[in-house]
Amino acid sequence: MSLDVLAFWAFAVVLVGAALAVVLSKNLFHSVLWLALALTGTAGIFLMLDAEFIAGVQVLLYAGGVVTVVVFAIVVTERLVGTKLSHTSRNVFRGALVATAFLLLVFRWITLTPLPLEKVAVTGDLTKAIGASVLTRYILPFELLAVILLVALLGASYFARPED
Amino acid sequence: MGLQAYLILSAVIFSIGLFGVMTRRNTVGILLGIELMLNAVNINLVAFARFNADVAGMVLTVFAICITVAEVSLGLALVILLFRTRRTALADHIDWLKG
Amino acid sequence: MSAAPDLLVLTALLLPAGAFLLLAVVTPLRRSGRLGALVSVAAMLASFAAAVMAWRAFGAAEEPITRLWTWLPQQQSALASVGVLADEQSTVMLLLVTLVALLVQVYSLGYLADEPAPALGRYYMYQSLFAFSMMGLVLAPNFLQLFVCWELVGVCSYLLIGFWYRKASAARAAVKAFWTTKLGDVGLLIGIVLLWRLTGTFDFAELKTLATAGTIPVAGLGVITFCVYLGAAGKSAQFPLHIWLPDAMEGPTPVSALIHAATMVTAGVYLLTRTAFLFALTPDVLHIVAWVGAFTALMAAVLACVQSDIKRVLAYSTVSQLGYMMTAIGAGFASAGFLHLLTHGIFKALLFLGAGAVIHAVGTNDITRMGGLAKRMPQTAIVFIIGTLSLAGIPLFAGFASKEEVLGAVWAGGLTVPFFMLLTGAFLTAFYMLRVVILAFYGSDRPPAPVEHDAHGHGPAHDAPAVMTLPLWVLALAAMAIGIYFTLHHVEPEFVSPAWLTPVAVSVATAGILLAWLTYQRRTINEEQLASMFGPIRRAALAGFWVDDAFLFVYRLGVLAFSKVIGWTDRYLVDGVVNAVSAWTVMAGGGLRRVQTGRVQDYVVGVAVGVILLLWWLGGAQ
Amino acid sequence: MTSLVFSTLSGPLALESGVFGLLVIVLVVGLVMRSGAGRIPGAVALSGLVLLAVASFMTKAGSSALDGTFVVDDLALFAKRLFLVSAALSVLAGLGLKAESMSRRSTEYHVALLASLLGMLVVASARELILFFVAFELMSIPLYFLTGFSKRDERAPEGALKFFLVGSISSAVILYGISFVYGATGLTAMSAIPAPLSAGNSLAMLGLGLMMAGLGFKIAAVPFHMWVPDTYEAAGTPFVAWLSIAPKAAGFVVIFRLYIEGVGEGAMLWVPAAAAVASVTILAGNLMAIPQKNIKRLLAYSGIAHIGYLLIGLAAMSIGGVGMMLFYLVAYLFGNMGAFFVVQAVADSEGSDDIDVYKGLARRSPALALALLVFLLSLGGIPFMAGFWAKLFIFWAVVQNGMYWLAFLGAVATVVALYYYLVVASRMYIDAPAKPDRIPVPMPVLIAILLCAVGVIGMGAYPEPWVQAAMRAAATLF
Amino acid sequence: MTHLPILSIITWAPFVAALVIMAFGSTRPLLVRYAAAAGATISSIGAVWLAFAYDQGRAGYQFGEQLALVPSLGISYELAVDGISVVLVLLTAIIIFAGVFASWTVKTRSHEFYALLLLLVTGVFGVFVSLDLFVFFLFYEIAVLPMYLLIGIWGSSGEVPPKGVFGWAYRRTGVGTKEYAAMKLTLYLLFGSAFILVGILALYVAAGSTSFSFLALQNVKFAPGLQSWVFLAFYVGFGILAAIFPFHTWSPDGHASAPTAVSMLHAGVLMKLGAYGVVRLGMGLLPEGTHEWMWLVGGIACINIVWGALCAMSQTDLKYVVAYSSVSHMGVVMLGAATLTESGLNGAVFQMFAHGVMTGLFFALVGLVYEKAHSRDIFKMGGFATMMPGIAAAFTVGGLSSLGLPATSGFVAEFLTFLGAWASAHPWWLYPAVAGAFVTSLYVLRVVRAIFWGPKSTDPHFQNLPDAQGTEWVALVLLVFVIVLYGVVPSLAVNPIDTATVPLLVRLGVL
Repeated sequence: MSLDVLAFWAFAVVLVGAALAVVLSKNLFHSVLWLALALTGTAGIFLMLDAEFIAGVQVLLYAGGVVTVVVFAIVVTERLVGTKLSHTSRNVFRGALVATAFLLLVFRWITLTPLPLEKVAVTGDLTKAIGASVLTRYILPFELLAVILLVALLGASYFARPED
Repeated sequence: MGLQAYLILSAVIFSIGLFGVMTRRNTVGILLGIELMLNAVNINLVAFARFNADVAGMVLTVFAICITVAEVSLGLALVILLFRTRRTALADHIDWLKG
Repeated sequence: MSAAPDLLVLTALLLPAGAFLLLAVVTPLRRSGRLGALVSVAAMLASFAAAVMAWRAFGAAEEPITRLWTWLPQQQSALASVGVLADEQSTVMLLLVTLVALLVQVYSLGYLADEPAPALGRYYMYQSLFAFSMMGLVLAPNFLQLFVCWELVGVCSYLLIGFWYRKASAARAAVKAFWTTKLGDVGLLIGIVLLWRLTGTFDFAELKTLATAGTIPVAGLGVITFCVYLGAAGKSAQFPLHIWLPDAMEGPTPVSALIHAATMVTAGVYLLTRTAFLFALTPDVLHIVAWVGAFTALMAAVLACVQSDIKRVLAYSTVSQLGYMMTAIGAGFASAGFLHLLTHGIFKALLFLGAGAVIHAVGTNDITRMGGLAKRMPQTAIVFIIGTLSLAGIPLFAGFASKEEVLGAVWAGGLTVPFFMLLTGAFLTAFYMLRVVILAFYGSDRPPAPVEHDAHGHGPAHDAPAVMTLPLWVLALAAMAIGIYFTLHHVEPEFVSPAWLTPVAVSVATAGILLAWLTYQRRTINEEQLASMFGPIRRAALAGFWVDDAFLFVYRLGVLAFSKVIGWTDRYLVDGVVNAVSAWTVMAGGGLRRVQTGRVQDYVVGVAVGVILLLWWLGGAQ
Repeated sequence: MTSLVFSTLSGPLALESGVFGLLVIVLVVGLVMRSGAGRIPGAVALSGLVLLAVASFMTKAGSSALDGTFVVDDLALFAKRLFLVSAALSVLAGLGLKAESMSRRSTEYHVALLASLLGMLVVASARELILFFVAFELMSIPLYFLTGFSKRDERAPEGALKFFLVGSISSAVILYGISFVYGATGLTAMSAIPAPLSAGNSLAMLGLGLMMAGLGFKIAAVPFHMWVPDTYEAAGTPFVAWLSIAPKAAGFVVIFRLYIEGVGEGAMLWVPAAAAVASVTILAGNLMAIPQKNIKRLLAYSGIAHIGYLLIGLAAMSIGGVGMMLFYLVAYLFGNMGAFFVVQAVADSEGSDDIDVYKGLARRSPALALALLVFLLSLGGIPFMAGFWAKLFIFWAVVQNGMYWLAFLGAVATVVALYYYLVVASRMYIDAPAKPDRIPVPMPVLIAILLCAVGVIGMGAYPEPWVQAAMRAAATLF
Repeated sequence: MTHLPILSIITWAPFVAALVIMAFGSTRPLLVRYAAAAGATISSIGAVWLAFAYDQGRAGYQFGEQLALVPSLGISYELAVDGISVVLVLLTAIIIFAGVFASWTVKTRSHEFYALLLLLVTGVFGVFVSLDLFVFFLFYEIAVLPMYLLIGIWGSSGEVPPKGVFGWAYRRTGVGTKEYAAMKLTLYLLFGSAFILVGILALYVAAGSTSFSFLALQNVKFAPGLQSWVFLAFYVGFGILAAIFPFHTWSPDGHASAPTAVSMLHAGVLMKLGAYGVVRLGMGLLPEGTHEWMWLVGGIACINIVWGALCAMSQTDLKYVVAYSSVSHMGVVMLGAATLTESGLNGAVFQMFAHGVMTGLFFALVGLVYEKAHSRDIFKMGGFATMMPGIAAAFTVGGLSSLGLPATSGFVAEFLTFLGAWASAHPWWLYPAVAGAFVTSLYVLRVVRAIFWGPKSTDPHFQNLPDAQGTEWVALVLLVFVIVLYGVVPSLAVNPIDTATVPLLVRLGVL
């Protein structure tokens, strides 16, 4: 059993565990923290896939940004109601059923066709390649992304603004 | 480690996220579920990209992450707004519009 | 006689039509009443003249003359045509019709003198229409035109019976008459349709040639002739469809004289004589005709004996006489029946008009409340007695010869039992007619009854004005003339009637007269005892043998009640399903609506389930 | 380089860059004038949109950019025109809104709207998955914002949140699907899809299946439709008018691009799914519309039913089918937007969307009532209105594919639809009015309604040119 | 089109009038009526002219007009008339002309009323004259839809107590009210048109999607299987409008609730659209389907005749009686068509005409009686003949015509149908038909007697009611005249009809 495999399993376990914790934990804060862990774990997976840049983005934007935002939101809202947010689940059985069904189906589909077992060797710097293609081939989506962020910002501020 | 493993892993995460979305009562919790799902997708993308030695997947991942962030911020803003008007964050209490 | 018969009959036919149109369209003319009446009478007079000429002219040309116009076109040829068929039969009948119609119209001038003007106009409008339709029927060259006019005369009778529609009884009687005859007409219609399918023509002449050539398939012809006979039975009031005729007396008396004695009711007989060649091919149907006819004759005679309403007596006697004619036809000797039809037309009209004069004078139909009128209205008495004797079949009077003919025909036809039924009928006829005569014109006179609407009756009864008596005399003389004519030189029939027939018949008639005389005049026989001798029959007769009740029962149960059931089913079951479906649709909407809980996570589940189904299906599709 | 960029922007990307420019202008105007901007941003946006719409009708098809990932073919142009026109109409009607937030915050509103429009325009042309996804998100995210725009109204944030949550899920699903398609093809170009599909690559199938689900949400097909009524009820009417047509059209264009364009025979694979979804959608939509008391919800459900009818065209899976869908979209655009504008006018003066406030409208303001009647009848598919031809063409298309039952089901369901349309009609025409006064209609709204009416009746009277255009657009796929 | 587009004029004149009315009528009630009368008159003159100008020498379609509408789909505005349509166009003209005057007294929202009425008529004319199946369908829907508002706004509600196993459903649907009647009628008929639409499309596609023209489709030999089900679709679809059993229940409610002119038009003309559709499209395009299903058509027609008559017998509401009598008479029409014989088919078309006029007259009269006595309850009224002799007379004529009395148009129609029935493949059809005619005589005369004859009713409401007056006479006189005219001179209608039915039957291979 190579190190590679070992690492994957480790990450996988962490990831799945954390994910489960996110959706099961009774405390919203804990869920958020679990999420942070899950996201970081994902970054690890990315590293295994030699995608350092993505991993970085993942950690910075997700584990950093998103979690912060969420925490912030929770704080705000809790301050609003002044009580601790209840963080329970309902229809757990239904949810589990549907989710499992989905999982099984996807599983079946994935396993239908044979997939490569070995990564092909990487040539050159992936990060550079990403950067290059973003600025050439994917320039248009890149531009649009800016607009998305703009609008999201606009909207978020508009909604979150107390009363005008 | 084969591609399949990654795909299955992401599928699992995705399903867990879905489960969260369907079961969490708190809207923020639901958002977290969505996060998980998108995150799972990213694993998929990166894995494919890596096994195809093609950057497109990674590019998409980057975009996806950014978009997610945008979405989440908007969503959270909405949650806060709702809080202000309804004094609740429980999804199943937000059911004035129905029928 | 220069003018061709067909043109003459056409004029005769169209003149009343013109009068009708005038009265129908030119409202002021109709409203004016008398003027309109005169127009109609004038037209009638002219057409009578034309009829006479046609009749006389016809003596020359023996060949039937037809003139046709296409009425219902069709790809290959005319499906049906209208026109006139002038032959001996039709012209004679035409003569009768025009004569009686004319006289009745004249008579009505007096009889309905104090009707409001518009009503009078309406009356003459109907009269003209009737005259036209009746002549159209008589002259019909084919079944279709015959049926058309057949129905039209039916309507006229409906309208004229209901002339005093404010009277509930009149309204009811009118509808009843129409329904009952219509019931027969259903048969006639079916018969015509079947016949058309069988032979491909409606035309009498063609049919006759086919029949004589023997190219008509006899199979199935029985049904057809029977259906045709049904129609005739309806119009000519054969048992059990006779019920409408007595009620029809609700109409003004002249109407009864014209339509329900002389002309329309005889249409059935006329039809059968017209189509005798067809019936000849179906002897068993002829048997039915004969038996029903005989039975009708007898039954009606019995019924006539117990009536106290003078018009109902006459009505039943009409039914009975129609039975005679039918029996003769059934015996296979249509001509005999036809002859009786003609004579009967004359004297029965006479009787009715006479009765009308009486009613007009005393203001009641009830013979038990009349009496001694002979003194006060001698003319009426005389003509009435002439009519009675004709009906009774006394020699030298119109009815004598024709009744002989009928009896002879029936005997010759080998229908022994019907023959004796008719004989009994003859006896009863003489009896009930004399009963009427005696009760009304002789015996102690009673105070005039309180005036009824149908009456003129002011002061003590007296003879009617000339405008009414004149027609009476004309008819009386006609009756006498015909009677004498036939008594002197006997018509040579296509059968030999036994020598004993005449004496027997005459003696039977006299016997009847005698009995009546003894009972009501001499009172040597107690009326009650006589009645009690026939206790059950009498009670049954008083109840009209419950035929009416039977019909009423069928109508109530078979039509009204059944229709209610159907109506309910339609509204609450057939339509119920429709409503149920729509209600279910709406409810389905309401039910589905609950899926939309308003909880976002249920929506998410919806999406997820959708995805799952999609993937699952894809797996199958692969 | 710059020249290349310039030529691209002036060429294939002209409209997009135009919208982007307009967006920037509006934003600047808004920022300069602050909250005093009033209706000016709207006016600016409107004038810009009108110009762009005109430009779009002058643009020629056939160019492409970014090595074929962005194409301007007839289909794309048809869609773009539809987006622009509908957006213009919506903005026009929006100018008539009384709501104070509209005037104070109109900058955000219009910027968001333009952004979403920009997304649509790109989606219509995207032949590449990444571009498609980003554009798709650009289209969607502003919609969430716009739904919650009138935040004073408690219903708005709720509708927005529901829309947002379900929306994000489905975009996650789409992205998931994209990842598999990408995995199967190894490329992100849509043109690469058919090969693995015909090879029966399960990943491709899975990916396309997932994407179809996500798109099903966008076009609001049962069972992905549940966000629709709530969102419509919550959002501001002029926006809903737009929401009810433009994004759906975009969704359909994507469906065409992904599942039909260049796929050939393989496309038949989706026919049963399309047929099934179509029938379910039609039935559910029409049935659930029956008990509605709120006209916007009613229109929402009827809209769902209309999606079902459109899917019938998809089930035909032929040039005719697609062409007729495009025709149907246009007819639906006029009919539906018109109806919503009338609703807006009434709601603005009566302050309610209940069907009961329409009592006696025919006697209060006959013109308005007549307009609504015309729009409803058009939606109901009554002759001499655009909707009639639309339905008929759709049926014709599917019957050509031998699916008589589907056409029949559609036709019968139309009867149900007419039931609830007629209920509204009876409120307007049969019932007696509650108050006598006529309903004031602001000039912009009036113009918008008139334009829609002209569209509906014009198409109804002489559909030929539209049919031609639709068919031409559809032909590019096969 | 070299010649004058007479058909378009006939068809669109009412529409133009409607537009004028909508534009200027809202404040000028008199203008409304004049405009309506003008529109109706133009169409009527056109129709009469058509009837005379129609060349009976050569069969087939005449006065053709054509104008490409959607060339890419082979849809064109194609009009022409044959013998059948000529007669029916004339019928429509007569009825609308009478209808305009019969509703002269409409008070509330008269401009809308007339506008819708004329729109309706445009649709009817359009159906009768259009040869393009598509345009045909288009007009068909136009003819159905305005009915909703016409009944809903100007109709009158009766009451039907919810009973029976489906009582619950009645409570939900609000049975009896005019809204209910309007909705039921409209939706039921549109439901029927769904079948028609699918059928038309099926033929169009089967013929190669090149043209919707009837003349083009006529020459196509469709596969038997297709013919079979498409004919059934047409039969059900059109049959609903022709009130075939058991799809007839919209008719009593609808006609009872509708205002006078609308009942006249609907019972008089629109129901004929159904029969016309079956004959024109069903029999005209699908010979084999026709032969396959005629047993059903005829059988159901027989049920219609008897069932309708019995239902009419059981009614106490005058309008319901008339409505059910229509159900019964439409049975005669369908029966005549089903016989597939010349006389039968002629009878069917003639009955369309005869019944149209007759029932138009009936509803006009019922309207008048109701207007004056404010009652439709037969057995409450009585002795009206003394007060309204004119109405009584007209009613009697109508009644006699409906029970098939010779010298009225009703007789010719029924007689021809009977001949056809016995000559058909199922002779037994004759018996129910004749029986129905007899029952008709029962209920019609019963009604006449109950309302107009007998002693004058003592009810204070029914004292000194006026007879018809002014414009009300127009409808009565005109219709009575037509009834008698065509009863006495049937060849007026039979000649043109024959030119159309014979080729049809030839194509069906039975002649």
